Amino acid sequence: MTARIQKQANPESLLLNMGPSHPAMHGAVRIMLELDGERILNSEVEVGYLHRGFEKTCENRTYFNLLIYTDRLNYVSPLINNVGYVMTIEKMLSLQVPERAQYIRVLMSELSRISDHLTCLAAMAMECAAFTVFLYNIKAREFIWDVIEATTGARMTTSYIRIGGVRADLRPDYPESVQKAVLETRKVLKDVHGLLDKNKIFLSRTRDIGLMTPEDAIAYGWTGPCLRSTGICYDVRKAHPYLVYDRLNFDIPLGERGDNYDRYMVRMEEMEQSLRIVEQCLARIPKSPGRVMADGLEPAEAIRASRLKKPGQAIRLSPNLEGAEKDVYKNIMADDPRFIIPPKEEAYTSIEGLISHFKFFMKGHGIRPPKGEVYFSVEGGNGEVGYYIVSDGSDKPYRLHLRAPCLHLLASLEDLIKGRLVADIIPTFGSMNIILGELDR
Amino acid sequence: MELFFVFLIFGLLGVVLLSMNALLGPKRSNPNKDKPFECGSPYLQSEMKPFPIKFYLVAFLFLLFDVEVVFFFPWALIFKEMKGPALVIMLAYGGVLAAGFIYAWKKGAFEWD
Amino acid sequence: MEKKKILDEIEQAFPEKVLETSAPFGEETVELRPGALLKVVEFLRKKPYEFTMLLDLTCVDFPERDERFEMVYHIYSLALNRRLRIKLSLPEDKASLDSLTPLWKNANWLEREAFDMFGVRFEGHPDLRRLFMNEDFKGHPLRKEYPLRKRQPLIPLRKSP
Amino acid sequence: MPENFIATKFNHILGWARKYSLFHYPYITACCGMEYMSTACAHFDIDRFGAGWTRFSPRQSDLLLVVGTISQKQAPILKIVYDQMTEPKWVMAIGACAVSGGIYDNYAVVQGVDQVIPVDIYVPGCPPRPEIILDGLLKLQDKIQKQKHDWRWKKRKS
Repeated sequence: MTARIQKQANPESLLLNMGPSHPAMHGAVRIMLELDGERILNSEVEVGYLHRGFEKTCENRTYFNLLIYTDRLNYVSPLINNVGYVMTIEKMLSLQVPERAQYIRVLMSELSRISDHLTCLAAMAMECAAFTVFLYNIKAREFIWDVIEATTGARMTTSYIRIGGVRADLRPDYPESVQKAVLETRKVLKDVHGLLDKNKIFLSRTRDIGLMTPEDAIAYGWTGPCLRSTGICYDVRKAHPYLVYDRLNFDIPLGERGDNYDRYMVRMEEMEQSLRIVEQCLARIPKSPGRVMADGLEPAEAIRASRLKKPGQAIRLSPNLEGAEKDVYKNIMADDPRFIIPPKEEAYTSIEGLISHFKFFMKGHGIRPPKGEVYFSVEGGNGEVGYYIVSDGSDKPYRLHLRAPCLHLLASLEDLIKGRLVADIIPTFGSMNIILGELDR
Repeated sequence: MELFFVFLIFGLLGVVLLSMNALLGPKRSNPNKDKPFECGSPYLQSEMKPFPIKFYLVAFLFLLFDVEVVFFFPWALIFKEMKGPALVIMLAYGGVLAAGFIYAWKKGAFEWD
Repeated sequence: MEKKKILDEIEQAFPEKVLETSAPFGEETVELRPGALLKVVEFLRKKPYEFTMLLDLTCVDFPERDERFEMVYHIYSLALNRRLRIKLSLPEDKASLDSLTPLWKNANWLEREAFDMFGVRFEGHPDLRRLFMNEDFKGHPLRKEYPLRKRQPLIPLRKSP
Repeated sequence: MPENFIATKFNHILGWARKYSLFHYPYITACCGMEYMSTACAHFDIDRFGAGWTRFSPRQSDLLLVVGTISQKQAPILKIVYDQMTEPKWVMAIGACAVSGGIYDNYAVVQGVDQVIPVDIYVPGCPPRPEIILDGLLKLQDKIQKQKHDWRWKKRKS
């Protein structure tokens, strides 16, 4: 099959593949270049190498099962996709999430945003041959992932944020680990500022390369750090505040020229702001009763005891249920029995808990939003991550469409690199932070 | 005398390493193995187009000045015995090549497009 | 109240083109006739509203309805900080409408994706090809009648041991 | 001196030499790539086991790490990259999607990389933790040590 560029190319210019399995192409983007020496005359971007049929799978899974797919969309900042998906459904169900769960969601999505920017700048710097920055950033990301793993149980694909709240409460020692992560990230940010900000090589590779005017950025539907690097102030956290973002004060860094260097600088500043938000969240999060793993009856004994009368003693839960005990449950989960699993103690001992738990997971029951459609968007690592869900009243979404910010960023790559050298593709592509999971869906 | 042994050992070492690779590596061929590697994607043009002359020019200039540096090594070894004239000879040698460098620079051989 | 204002103004400006306007969950939605898309959108891009950003374009497949494909556009105005949803429904046999590429540049890829997944054609699109699937992929995956697991491998797959 | 004693001794030495000098080609497509980054970097260093040198061309690598989901459109590219690798070569399928298609059982995804290329080591997990990837590497090194190495210098059809 002949590509568009093969038809348009004039015979004596060289046609080159910058194919899917290329270290700088994040694994699954193919750029076909028509070259005159090092100069790019024409290029064609081909995507779809990581198309995993997400939207078709959504029509065959229940709302609860789809949570795990949302982690793998923008796999660099998975918790933000979780928040987006879950809040779209909560908007449909008009479910009220408790205060502490909202603060935990903000804390987790900001940590996830920092790890997103760290990974993006690590890849961009490594592709411009600054390998030290790659090692520093991934080291800082390890500390953040330790905090995420301690709270959610998984380093990256957590599916920790559930419909109605969060899966488990924060660990008792979370302030120390979060402070440590914030401190380490600040140290690394200072090092990277020192390494790259006035680095002659990095400047000559990123200053005034991949220039994007504000009008073009809007015409391409850019959102997120890349749009802000052209000077337009549009951030979903400020434009349509959700969760508790309106109570936290943070400002939005803006670039002036909209070239690679500005995108790099906006991301570095945004990490600074996210660290500020994390610290404010630590200070303002409403207290919750100390979590203590009750060591009382075994579940089997509790069930036998509950047949006679309500068992007085506490029940020993399995360790992976830590954080979701009954006394903590009402702080981290909404209390609307139709859409929420009851705490395990009630599911073991009381008949209502058992029935609602069973009904939640039974085929055809569970979470069934009313007929209709809804669109809700959150500020993801690369821009506005929007979910458009059409529900027909059954427990499976009739249609789920994801507004992927990366699709709009990559659509403009052909114009950004026209007439430039081959070596300019790498920093331009790197600074846009193209994540194929959400682009190809 | 020992200079001979030094060259012998290192020469043999080089030969052994190269031949071991040729001898011990299993040789299995398949149709795709001999084709050029273009990130795995299907090829956009069948034959290889001639490269623009600019690449050749840069390669040649690099070769020229690289060879110039090679002559400094033996000179540095015997620099002590030659006392006076060593510097003059090297300056003349360097000057000629510097003139060539400035000529290439002014001719614009180093500008890319 | 202020929210309803835009919907009423659109209704007055294009009485015959607008089918109905509603605001489910507080999101303003305008239902249009297929031919009216370009004119309404150009009207909305101008001064008072400045809907200058095309957020999203997608298609929903309702096989049981006679007008099968429902195109959903989300546009956003930076000045008013407001989102608007435009919906059009297209019958299956004549599933084509005019393309928005002259107005927005990201419409190019979004329309290619809608064509790839649903088979909706866009007049005036520079090169309407498949975006995600490969060229000789038969069928449109996101249509309801396309089976979930019908794979069309490009190379002969081995029986895994 | 029995003839096969020399052969087995030589085989052992060859296995030991190849086991500790693996150059890997990270064929990264999706989310497991983030875990590969952590494995390759300072915290869980892959270089401690001799496989740290990342080569981005199949000509210079002998271990192909298939990391992430392989879609139908990506399968022929993976096949070409595998064919163009120099002998002796091994393949490690990292992540549930590479091992068996993972959570994506639909029209777009190849259900397991062994439908495209022969695989030596399967590393489960979605994504696998860096320790599991390193454990998979150690198992591959045991396999190379015990493997019967082919060192005839005549060209043979593969």
